[in-house]
Amino acid sequence: GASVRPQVSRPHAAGGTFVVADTSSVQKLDPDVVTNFLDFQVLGQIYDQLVQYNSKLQIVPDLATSWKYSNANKVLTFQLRKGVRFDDGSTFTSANVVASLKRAVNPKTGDASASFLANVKKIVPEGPYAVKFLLSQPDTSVLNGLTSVNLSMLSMKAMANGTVGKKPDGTGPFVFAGWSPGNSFSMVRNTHYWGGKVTLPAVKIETIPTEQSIASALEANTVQLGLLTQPQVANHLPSSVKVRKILDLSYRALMLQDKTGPLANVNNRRAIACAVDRKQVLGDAVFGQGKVVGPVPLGPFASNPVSAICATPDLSKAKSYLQKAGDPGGFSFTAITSTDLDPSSAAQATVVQAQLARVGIKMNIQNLAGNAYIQDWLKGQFQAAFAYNGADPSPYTMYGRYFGKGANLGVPAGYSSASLQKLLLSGDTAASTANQAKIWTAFGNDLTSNAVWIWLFSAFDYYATAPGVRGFTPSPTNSTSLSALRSTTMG
Amino acid sequence: MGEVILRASQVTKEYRSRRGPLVRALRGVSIAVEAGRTLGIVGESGCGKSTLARLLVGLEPATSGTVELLGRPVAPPRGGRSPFARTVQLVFQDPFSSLDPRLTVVSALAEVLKVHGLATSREARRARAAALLEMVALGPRFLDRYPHELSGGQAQRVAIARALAVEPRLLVLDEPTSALDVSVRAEVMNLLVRLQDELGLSYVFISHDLAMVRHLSDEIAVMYLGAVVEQGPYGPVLESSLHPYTAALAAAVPVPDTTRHVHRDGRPPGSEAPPLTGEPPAGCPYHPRCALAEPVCTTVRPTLDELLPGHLAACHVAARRVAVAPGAPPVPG
Amino acid sequence: MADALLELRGVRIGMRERRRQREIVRGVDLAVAVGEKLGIVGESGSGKTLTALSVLGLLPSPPLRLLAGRITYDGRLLNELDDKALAAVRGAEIAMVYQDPMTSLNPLLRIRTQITETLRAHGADRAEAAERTRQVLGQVGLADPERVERAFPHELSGGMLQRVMIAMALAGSPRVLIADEPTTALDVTIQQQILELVEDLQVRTGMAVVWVTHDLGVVARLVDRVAVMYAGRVVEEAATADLFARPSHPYTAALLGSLPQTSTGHRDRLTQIGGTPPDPTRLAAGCPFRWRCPYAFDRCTEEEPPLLERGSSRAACWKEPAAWAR
Amino acid sequence: MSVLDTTAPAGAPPAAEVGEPVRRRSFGRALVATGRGRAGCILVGVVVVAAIAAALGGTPYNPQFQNPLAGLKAPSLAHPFGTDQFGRDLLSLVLQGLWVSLEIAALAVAIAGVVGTVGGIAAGFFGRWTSTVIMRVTDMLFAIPAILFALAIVAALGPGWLNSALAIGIGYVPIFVRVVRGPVLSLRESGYVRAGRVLGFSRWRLLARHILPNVAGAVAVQASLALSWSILAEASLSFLGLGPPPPTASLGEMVSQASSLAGTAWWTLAAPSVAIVVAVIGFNLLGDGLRDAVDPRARTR
Amino acid sequence: MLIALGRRLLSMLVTLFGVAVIIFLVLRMLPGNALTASLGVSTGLLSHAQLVALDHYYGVGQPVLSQFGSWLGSVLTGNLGVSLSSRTSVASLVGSALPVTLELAIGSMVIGVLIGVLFGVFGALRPGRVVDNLGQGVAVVGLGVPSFIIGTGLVTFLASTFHYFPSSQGFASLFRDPWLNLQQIFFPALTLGLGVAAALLRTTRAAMLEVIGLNYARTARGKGLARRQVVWKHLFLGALVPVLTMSGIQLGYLLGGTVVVEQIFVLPGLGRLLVTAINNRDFPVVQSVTLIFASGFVVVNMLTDVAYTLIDPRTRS
Ligand SMILES: Nc1ncnc2c1ncn2[C@@H]1O[C@H](COP(=O)(O)OP(=O)(O)OP(=O)(O)O)[C@@H](O)[C@H]1O
Ligand SMILES: Nc1ncnc2c1ncn2[C@@H]1O[C@H](COP(=O)(O)OP(=O)(O)OP(=O)(O)O)[C@@H](O)[C@H]1O
Ligand SMILES: [Mg+2]
Ligand SMILES: [Mg+2]
Repeated sequence: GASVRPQVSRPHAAGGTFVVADTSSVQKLDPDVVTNFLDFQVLGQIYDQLVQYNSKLQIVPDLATSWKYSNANKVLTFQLRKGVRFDDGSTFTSANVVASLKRAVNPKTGDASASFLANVKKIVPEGPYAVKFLLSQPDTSVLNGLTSVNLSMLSMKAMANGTVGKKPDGTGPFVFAGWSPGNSFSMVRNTHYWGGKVTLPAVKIETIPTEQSIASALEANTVQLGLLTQPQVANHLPSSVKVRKILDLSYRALMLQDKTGPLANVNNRRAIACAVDRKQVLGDAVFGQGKVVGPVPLGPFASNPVSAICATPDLSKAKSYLQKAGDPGGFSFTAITSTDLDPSSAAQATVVQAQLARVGIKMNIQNLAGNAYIQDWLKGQFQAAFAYNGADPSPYTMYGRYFGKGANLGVPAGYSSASLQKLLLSGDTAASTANQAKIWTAFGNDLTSNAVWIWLFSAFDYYATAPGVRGFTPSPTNSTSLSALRSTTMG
Repeated sequence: MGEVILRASQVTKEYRSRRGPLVRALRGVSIAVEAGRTLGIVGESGCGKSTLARLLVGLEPATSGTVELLGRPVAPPRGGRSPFARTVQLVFQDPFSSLDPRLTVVSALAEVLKVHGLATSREARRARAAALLEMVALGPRFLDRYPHELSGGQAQRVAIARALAVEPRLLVLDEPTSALDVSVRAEVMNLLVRLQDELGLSYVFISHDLAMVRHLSDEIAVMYLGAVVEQGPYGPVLESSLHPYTAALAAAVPVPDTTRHVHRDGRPPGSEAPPLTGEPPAGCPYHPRCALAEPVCTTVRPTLDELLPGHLAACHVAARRVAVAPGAPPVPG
Repeated sequence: MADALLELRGVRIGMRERRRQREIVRGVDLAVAVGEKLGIVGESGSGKTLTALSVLGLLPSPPLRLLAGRITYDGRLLNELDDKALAAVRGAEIAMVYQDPMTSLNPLLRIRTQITETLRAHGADRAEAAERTRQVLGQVGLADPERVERAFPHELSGGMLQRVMIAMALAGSPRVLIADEPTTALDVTIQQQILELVEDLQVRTGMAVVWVTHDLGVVARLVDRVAVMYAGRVVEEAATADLFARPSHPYTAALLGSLPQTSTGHRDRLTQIGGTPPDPTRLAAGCPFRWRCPYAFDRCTEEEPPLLERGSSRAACWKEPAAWAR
Repeated sequence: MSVLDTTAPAGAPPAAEVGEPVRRRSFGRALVATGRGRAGCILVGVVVVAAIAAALGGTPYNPQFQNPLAGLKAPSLAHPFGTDQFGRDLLSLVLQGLWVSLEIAALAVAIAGVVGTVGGIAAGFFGRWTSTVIMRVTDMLFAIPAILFALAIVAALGPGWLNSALAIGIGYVPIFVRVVRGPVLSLRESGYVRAGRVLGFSRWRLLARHILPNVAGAVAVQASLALSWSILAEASLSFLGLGPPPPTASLGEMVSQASSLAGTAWWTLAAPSVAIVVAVIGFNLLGDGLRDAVDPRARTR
Repeated sequence: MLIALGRRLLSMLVTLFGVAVIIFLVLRMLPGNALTASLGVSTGLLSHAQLVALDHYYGVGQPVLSQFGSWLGSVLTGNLGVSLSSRTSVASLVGSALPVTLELAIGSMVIGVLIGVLFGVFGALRPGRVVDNLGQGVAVVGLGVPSFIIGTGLVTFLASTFHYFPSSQGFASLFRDPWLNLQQIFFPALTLGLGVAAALLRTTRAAMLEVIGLNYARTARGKGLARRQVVWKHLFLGALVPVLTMSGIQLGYLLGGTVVVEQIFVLPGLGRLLVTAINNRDFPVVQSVTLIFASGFVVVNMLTDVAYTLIDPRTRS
């Protein structure tokens, strides 16, 4: 019914602003402290890091043009890009690298990714366009860490004036233009971007709280790009709206605490692992729009097994594990969910509950408000938790914090063992990629055969573009997912 | 003279509200009721009759002065139940509002009996309730009715029966017939006469219907602006009034008899009484409306004096005329 | 009767329920001539107010309505006038004083507003209306008309409001005044003053008066002719003096006897009528008074008596007064 | 011999006896006398019976039974309301959700009703001080939009039907206080309470036997209306993600879960929505009917 | 009159203080703190030193009483504090959200009052007739259908059928683009206004029916006044007090309702600010927004009180 369309002034007609809609809003401007996905995505367009992932999740140059390990992998040297200017006009040099990362590890900053630099002893400038990282032990995953927006390169002026959290000032394709907390965030193109001409003159991130409404906005053509997660919404858009999907850089798992109760018994955990039909969970929770995954869902090492004991559901095996555990009739436990944090967690729990019931395991569900969930989760005060955890191409980056030695998140992780710790360390320090792959496969086997957690699936994210939008392809990681914006055009 | 059941001496009552002026509802009222007799109280609307009634039964405390029941001072109950309930009872003007709409006749009566321990078993209470109804000329078939199923006269009789349940010595009747239809007033009046004869009750009968007051009372007190202005046996008070206000009141009553109707011209129009707020007018409170007012009336407040044997009045003019010509009607009319 | 100014013929008031009709007023005939004062008496609920209200089409509808009958005023059939024409009669030709002055005045508007709007509605200009308002307020004997004018109803006493109501009714110089128990709640002294006022005005202007009351004393004092209503009908109609001297209906007689009079002795038994009037909407055949009538006989249970000539008066009773006179 | 009988002619038929009770209309009949009352009774009756039946297991299917092959099936004879994404029968789920919603609403109203009635009576019957304090607190509670209260409480205590009920209940306390206090104030000065005082009844007797029963009607009316608001409030809370968790979800939770399916499977949204609307309107109409029925004016008419 | 007004103001302030205390206490009951709210599970990644530094930064762990004191003190001086999650001043957040909610509330009120009063009045004049039944229908929908269902339905319907969703292109202020602004406000205001209309309609109708039965209404007709005058000057004026009271109460619900409706219609108002702030444990924002809602409600109720005295002279003395 185009004929009945009321006359509404369309933003792209006037001013040429490209509107991106998301259910959440940009919450903070300081790239070091952001944790929100959208914050990563948006600030990733303003700030650059030393290195970044490409669409195959390989590490490629960003502000560093090349890097090299030396001294038995204990020194890492970066060559820096020349002629890069911050939005405030200052030039990017090695001093920025040193100061930015110093700021990141300062406790007062509260940088959520500071732990990625745990093995970095010192950063030494080597002239204006090179820096040397001195490591306390061989660490290959430091490169993965450096892709994080939390470890962005900041302007000296902004750091000195304390304006980092107030006015973003980076080297990326877009320049901060304005922010209305909770509502919108605007950027304009960076005319002297080092990576070439930026096509879109201005981009605005609008917060539209429900995906249904984003769909409506796409239909009304008042939004050019909608960031969606719900397949039931994304797959029901009119055909004029183009939807591209990409596997989310995170995974769903049922985390188990092994300290007390029936879940302390490994065979009970294995029974759960065999009773759960991940495919059905994926089907019912996100309408099959995703992929059943094991501990390493993506990246170069993603080949490792979904499960070492039951790749597909096997009820008789589950029953025999129960027999072995001495609980032939099953047992009961409680799982926490938070629909605040993961809307689909309720559905996951509902399916899993029904599946476990088939072997006599009774799972109670307790849905918690987001904050209460986080608190209980951090303290390990749960028997089982449906979790929505961030993934990373590097298994070490992903699991070091859970299963490493003295890991920050060891408490919520529950299970810990010396063999896991050893595998993690050797995976990180291993020199060759082939070696690494072998180690990470063993690591995955260890995790799944002990049924430490039950890994479920990774889901798709949807990037829906209005008619006339061309040249937009999403990238898989948070900081780069919108990087195609710089070469996007709209009709 | 019989035993004095109730005596109020120099009772005053003031109402203080948070906003609005002080209301002096009663200004030094003294009355006494003897056993087996009826004191009628008349006066125009707002002169304090109901206030007096509430004070007499201890619903409210007097601001000053005392009310004594059988020689014991009456005070409102604090929290618990009134110790005077068994001696004095009040019958209200509106019978329907004085009955709980949710209680049948028998439960309303039984509750009283139960509270005062007058009948211990259910059956005994029902039997006694039936007897009480019989006493007010209602059959036992009314036991299970709700108030809204009664006529006004029947409801008023139930209210009287409830008051009688505690076997009081004195009934204070606050306009018990004015809410009733003309045709049923007679029922209640006849009942009151009969009960008094049979049970030896004393009454304080409050009404602004002079005919009714006259019919039932032995003594009549006439109130004006919170004070008694004339008091005495019913005949003399109404027929040879000492106080001009009483005379005006008596004359204003239309008589249902065309042959007896007389136009009393020259009487001052019944302009309204001043409100009970603030200071009373100086001198006689009635002087602004009084056709006979003299200079002294505007300055000196007359006292209630026994001008003729047993007949009291608070009027300068009457006092003088009686002194000059005892026996002659002091007020023409 | 030929020169009746206002005439009600066969007025029936009630509600229509599904297919049945419930009548409360069951056929009332009344007439009042120029300069005449008609009294209507009767027990509470006998239909006096409804009859009075029906004249100006003010019945509480729903549920009540005029089911049948003709109401003629000055040759015009009031009950068939349209809204506009009726509005022209209301307040200007026929004015009404309502039963309860406290609630019949709008508590939110000043007295002045309420009187002037009546006059303005009937064509007076602002100045005229103000002038006339002051005048009538003075006429009804209010001591301080200026203050009353400015006052809100709650600031006035019942007696004053009653006079205001009367002033409001009189303001339009109506030819018929219908007053519905205007003095019931008032003190006798004020009642007397109002009676005198009405009498005085009536004599001066020749206005016809219909005075509804249940106080036989007021009737005796004021009106020329009386209609006694019982259970929705007129059961007796007579000149005032005749009614008091020779009541032609046992109900009238009982009413008279139930009042303590100067002739009644102190504490003597008063005549009781006993019981209460029946619900006019649920009557069996026969005379509705028969349950309370000491003289009832067979015929009374069979047939309701029509209004029969009984000497100078008319009464709805099968028996001649001679047969039961006291 | 009674005085009355002396004037009545012998043999007067008692049926027509004057003062024969105005036909006593039972409370129930008064309730269904008006169209609204009747509609309210029917709707509430259906809703409550269905909910209780569901609670006792009387649903067409086991509401929690998942059939992976029959997910998101449109309404059919076998599944009149269709199925949800897990292949569960929506009719059964809605009935179960109805029970959960009613449970929450009823508890909320019970909390509000009891606390509010006690507060209202205390404010109306006892001294000035008690009254002032209670009314002040009521004003304060009243000033904070109820839904905000609910939000805060649920956020604090976590979602769950008990907390939802508590949250909604607290929000409605002030309304009950107000509804009760007015009548108590006038009842305190009413003829029959005064009569009771003269008759020597204690304060507590007056309160318990004469005042409380007479405000019960007003409380019942309010309770019915509050039930309908509570169902709505619960639904709004759930819509904001603060309702009780699945699998035994309330209607509001079902709506909020299904709202993203509006385009795909409209019936998943329609079924619980219709149930909410029916329950809300039912209780609302019932409240109207009750209001008329407890009004003596309406009862004698 | 002035004294009475002063007294009312005073009691209003007392109420508001109490409201502030209640809000503060309720917020203290919330689990979690700004830290877990802003960093989520990543909180666990922080070192102890970082935790301590950030706790200090967010003001966690100060004594409750001093927190309350400093909050109230700064509120009174017009300083609403700093949002914990965005580190911007609460005053500026509120400053941009308040006009939106105000406009929405006023719009809903206008729609609600227009529909409610007109249908209420004319329905009561002829009960059971077409207008009345139509009004009752509106009332049933307004009362029975939750605003989120109406809202979601409206948005989905308009967008899928007409490709019309004016709110999604960013909020336009009334002064910058009045036409777009009106389009953006109209549908949410209609959604909320329907609920208000239902309540007002029923109140108006009941009050009108009550007044129509009163004696003074009969007097007005008996005077021969024109129908219009009887209806508005006498009947409606008499019914106005309960209608005003209900409007005051409805405003409370309406303010609560903005939370849901702003969410659906993408309006950057106080309601949405509040929901986000609650989720983020952003105490300064929650406190201030709730206090603003409560103040608005209390002030409006005071204004209705004052209106009573203007309408009804009996309440003046
Ligand atoms: N509780 C009260 N507070 C303030 N004033 C009161 C109170 N009770 C009575 N009054 C005032 O006291 C005066 C006397 O009232 P009361 O009811 O005793 O008069 P009354 O003679 O019984 O009148 P009526 O004949 O109308 O019943 C009136 O002016 C009344 O307004
Ligand atoms: N709005 C109404 N709806 C139904 N019945 C009514 C209505 N108004 C009056 N009635 C009934 O009509 C009957 C007659 O009423 P009406 O007011 O005419 O009596 P009345 O003779 O004026 O009595 P009173 O002396 O008490 O004023 C009464 O039984 C009353 O219950
Ligand atoms: Mg009195
Ligand atoms: Mg009448």
